[in-house]
Amino acid sequence: MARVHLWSSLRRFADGQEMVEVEAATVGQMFDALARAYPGLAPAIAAGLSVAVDGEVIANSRSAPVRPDSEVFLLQRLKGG
Amino acid sequence: MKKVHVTTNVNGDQVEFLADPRETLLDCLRNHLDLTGTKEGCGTGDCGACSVTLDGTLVCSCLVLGVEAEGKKIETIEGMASDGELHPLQRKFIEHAALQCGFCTPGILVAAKSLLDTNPDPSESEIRFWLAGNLCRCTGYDKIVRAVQDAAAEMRGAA
Amino acid sequence: MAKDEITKGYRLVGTRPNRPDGLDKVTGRARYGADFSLPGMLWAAVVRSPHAHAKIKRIDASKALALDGVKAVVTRADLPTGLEGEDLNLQENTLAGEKALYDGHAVAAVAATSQLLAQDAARLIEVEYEVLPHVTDVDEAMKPGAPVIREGAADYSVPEGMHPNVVRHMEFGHGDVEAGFAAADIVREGTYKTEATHQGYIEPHACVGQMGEDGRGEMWVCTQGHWYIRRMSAAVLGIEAANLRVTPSEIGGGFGGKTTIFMEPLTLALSKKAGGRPVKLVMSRAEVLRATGPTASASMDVKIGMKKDGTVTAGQVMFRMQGGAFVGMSPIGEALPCAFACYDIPALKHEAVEVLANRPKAAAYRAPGSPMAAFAVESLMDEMCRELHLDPIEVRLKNAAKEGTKSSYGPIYNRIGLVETLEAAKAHPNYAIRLGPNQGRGVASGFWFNHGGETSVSLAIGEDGTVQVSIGTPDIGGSRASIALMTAETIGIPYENVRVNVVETGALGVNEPTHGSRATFASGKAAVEAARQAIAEMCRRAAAEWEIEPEAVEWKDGAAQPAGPNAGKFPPMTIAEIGAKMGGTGGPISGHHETNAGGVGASFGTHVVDVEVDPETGRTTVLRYLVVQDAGTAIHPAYVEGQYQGGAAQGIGWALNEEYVYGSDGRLQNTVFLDYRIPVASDLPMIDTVIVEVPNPGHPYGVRGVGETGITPPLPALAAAIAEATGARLRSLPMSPPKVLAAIKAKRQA
Amino acid sequence: MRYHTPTSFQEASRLAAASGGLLRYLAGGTDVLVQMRAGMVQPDELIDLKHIPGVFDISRTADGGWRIGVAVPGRALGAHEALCRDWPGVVEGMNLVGSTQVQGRATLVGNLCNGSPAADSVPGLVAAGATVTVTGPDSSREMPVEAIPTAPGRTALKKGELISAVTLPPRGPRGGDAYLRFIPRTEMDIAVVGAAVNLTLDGDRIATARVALGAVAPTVLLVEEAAKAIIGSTLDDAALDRLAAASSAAAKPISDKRGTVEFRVDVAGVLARRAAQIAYDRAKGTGK
Repeated sequence: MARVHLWSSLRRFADGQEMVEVEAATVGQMFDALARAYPGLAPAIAAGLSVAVDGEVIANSRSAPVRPDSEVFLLQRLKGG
Repeated sequence: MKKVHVTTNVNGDQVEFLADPRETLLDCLRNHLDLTGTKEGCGTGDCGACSVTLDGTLVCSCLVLGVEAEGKKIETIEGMASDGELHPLQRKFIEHAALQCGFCTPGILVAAKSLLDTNPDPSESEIRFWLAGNLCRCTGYDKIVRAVQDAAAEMRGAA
Repeated sequence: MAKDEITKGYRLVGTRPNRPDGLDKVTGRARYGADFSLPGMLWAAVVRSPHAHAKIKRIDASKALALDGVKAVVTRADLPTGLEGEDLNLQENTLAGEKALYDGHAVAAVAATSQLLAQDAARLIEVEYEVLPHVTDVDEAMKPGAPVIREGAADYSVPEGMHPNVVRHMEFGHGDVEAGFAAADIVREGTYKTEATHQGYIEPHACVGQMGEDGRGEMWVCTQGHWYIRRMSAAVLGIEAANLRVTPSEIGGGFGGKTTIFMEPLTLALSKKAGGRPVKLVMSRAEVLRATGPTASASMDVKIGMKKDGTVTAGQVMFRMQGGAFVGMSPIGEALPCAFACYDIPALKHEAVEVLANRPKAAAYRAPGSPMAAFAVESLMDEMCRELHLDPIEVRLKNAAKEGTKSSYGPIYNRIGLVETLEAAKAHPNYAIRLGPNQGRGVASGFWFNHGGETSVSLAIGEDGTVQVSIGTPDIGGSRASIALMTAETIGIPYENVRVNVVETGALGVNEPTHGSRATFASGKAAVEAARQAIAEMCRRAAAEWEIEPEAVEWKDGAAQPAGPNAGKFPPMTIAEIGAKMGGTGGPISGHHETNAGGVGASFGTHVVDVEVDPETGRTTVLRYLVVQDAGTAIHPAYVEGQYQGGAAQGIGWALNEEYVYGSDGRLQNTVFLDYRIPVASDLPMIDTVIVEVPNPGHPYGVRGVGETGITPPLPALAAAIAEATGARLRSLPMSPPKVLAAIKAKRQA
Repeated sequence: MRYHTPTSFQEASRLAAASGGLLRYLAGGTDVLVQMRAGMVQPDELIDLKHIPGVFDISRTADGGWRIGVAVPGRALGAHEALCRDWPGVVEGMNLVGSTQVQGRATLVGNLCNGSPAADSVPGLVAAGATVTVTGPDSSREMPVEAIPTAPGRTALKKGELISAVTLPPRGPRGGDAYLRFIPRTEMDIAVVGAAVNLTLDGDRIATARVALGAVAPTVLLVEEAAKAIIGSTLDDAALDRLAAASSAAAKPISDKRGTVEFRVDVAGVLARRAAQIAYDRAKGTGK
């Protein structure tokens, strides 16, 4: 199960947990699993999130792979100049 | 608004156009003569993108009315290369990567040529102050100054 | 796929050929946004609110429409309803609805047969306003009595009990911050403010739009990303994206400010109303400053704990940012992760709020959020270094993030080059120059994520063996040259035999804009993949000709060759030979690559600046400036240096003089370059650069983006240098002469 | 807008007197065109003065002063060696206006009639004791430069009146002038404070002096107290301190986007002191 780290202000939508585990093979599946397990997170996911999977920042790709032992950090959707 | 017939000389060619007296020389060059190499960055004389020479004097064409061009001699960026041969400044700007977006480049080239016409061996400081009215947001001016210095050196060598 | 062993063994990568668009740009032939014209074209002008916050009670265009030659007027009533989220924001910003939300907010637009006539007509459009109380300062906007700009605008993230103008909230961190502060020898806090600045591109926004009664349209526009223009314009107007074809012009600078729409859909709406005649709209400089997308202004609290040897034990920030009157526009989500990104710190806490204010809808500006965050954090770091008499580079080296460090925002870094930039800065001769009276030196580091993103590239072999590459990322700073270099390197042909074109939306799949320092990284990576695909096809054609297996053919030096003695003995078949025959060997040869590009390599830089401050007037002169930054690999070093120098110059402007000045009436006071003071040539010295190359393992040539990091360190570096020169620390930007002189006087009196 | 090209000042004056609408004169155009562009001014009549004979001339007056035409651009002033020798402060004030490009167009009279308290050429003219010839429909009169601006954007000129020339008095021996301004950048800004000093020497002592300050009041100030502070001195430190104090005391500025009251008051003293030193050195023949 991939470990997904939530930033503090998201934790109240996930029973206060800093880290939740989800079954997912892609970033998209991970978002879907998160929204199913914690419906309170759905608006945040819908608003657009970036993630870092095992150190690599992925701005907006749902297809990027997630491995069973991946460490994922949620980030606000990144914009560049 | 009655338009005024203007006859003038641009880059050696006799041209005519009808100008609303409120139109600037910049408007007339771009919209009536299709000489769009001269750019508008501000319309207030603060950025130099519209630099041309008027009877040999460097001016902002946004601060000259089209009707004032009657009987004058105007040089724009389009006239800088002659017979398919780039002016040394134009060549050096490419070689030194002295442009990024290139929008300020025509104005800077016209201004720099005007500098070298009057001062063939300007110091770095003289180049910077002469070009202070030509804003560039991309380069930090470093490569522009070097390109002008290099072009000046080449032109002195050739002279 | 370790690329650390990459050496400078390339044939073309790392050379400095002339850029392909150079000739057009030095002769005035290059066509920018305002340079397009079409037969039958009309000109447009926009009516803008003179009030910071006002209810729009009535718009009467009858006098304008009565003028001969005035063809159409549009107001919000002409746009579709029912939009949501960012689409609604975009529409609201294109034309105000019930309320004007900032000085300069568009209220109506008019098209006429000449530019002057359109401007005359705009002056005849009567708008009746009911002026409402306004607020423009971020801290004021959070105070209990502040006027509410949008009821109920806060999103899911905002905890109960905050002011209604607080619309987003974010918080994250790791470790035990209190324990970290307890373990420190000194704990210091400071509050820092930065004013909004503008990207300041010299080319004003310009667009020609044409749309028929059938809802099919075309646009010619200066933009960093024409697919964004297409999607956003289609959303605002309620039309289908595929019915809109957008062609990008050459672009006269963007720096983030041309990644979105401001007025572009108005050309289409006017065109449709004017019977399908094309409509041209060019912003004035005052419109650009009042009504495009400046950056956020920020108010920031920082707290850092440090041991006497310079080890940072804990850090904490609280950022307040306003990005205008629209939700989601401030870069809090970027600023927070950037704040401590340079350091390996055991305990960190980050918190931020976004606050609405009666200001224009902020857009991205070069490393959005990072310069402000760096100003706050790097300034306090510098203050603490000075207090402890520690060398600022040594302290940064002691705490520097490196490969394997858990970053401040969570993930573990792969190979990064911060340490290398610090070492190079320390070793540079500038760092050893002795300073005179009233002079000071400042050091700061900076970070940017970099970005990959949606990318589509197509490549085709010509009949003579030359190669055309179609990309979708507009070239702002020479990226066509670097992409041509990588393509030519990959195929093994001369640089001059590759032509890279930025093509319109009808010619490729969706591309994100040239933003996030991604053009050379992502379009370059995709071009290399497309080239490899074409190479594979060319090898197949050669194999068929030679009647051997395709696997027995390899590509070398621009030609198909038998792969080893067992493959048979054939002379190399060059790309020119393959191209000449391709019609008969299977048809055109091309390659293409579509991706959401991964493998992004983070960017770090370190700057060193020396200044002299006139103690009687507070004016700062930049004596010398050094930029050291990790490029990964510098494909075209001259344009890498150009990015470093340009970023530094913008940062110097932000630090010293640039700011949005609002009057008590909520109107922008400095709407021309005379008073919006970007650096001029005589303000700056030569800007020294050192390109550090720590190749990015995620790119075939090791590229990291280089566009953005350079704007970040100048803000704190200049504050540090001024502090050393004067003894006075400024915590508020810009450090304009009146502020510096006041700080010097206060220091003398203290 | 109607565009006129009169060939005499009398004709220009008659056109102006007869005009029923908003009128502007065009010489260099570097203010008028900007105001038109910004929509601040939409003139009904624009009178271009550059077709009047003599407007581009710089000539010696009979008494050894200078007469400068209304269309002489800054660059021509800067290129005039004899004028620069006599009145370097006046010329350097004009040459600080705008960019190289603006110098190709902008004029002394335009800078004066724009009525800005921050006009860079005006303090130098005031300190020099320059006068202007005002031509009306019926007659001409001579007025001191300091009498022309009456408030920001306003002048003492009546309907139908226009300035037809600027006159600088004879420099005379052992005199010097200087102008300094403060701007946040090195170029392209409007003065936050300006200070001009014109003085003559008797031996090493200052015999006469005029000190003018810009951008610290609604109009350019001629500060007699500041002049008194240095007259009779050899511009020693005490005199410079008195000058700075008098200049700061005379400054009655506002706070705006370009500077604060406190800053302008302080810097008025600083610049007056620095300008006086330059003028003094020039008068002694040791300056540049």
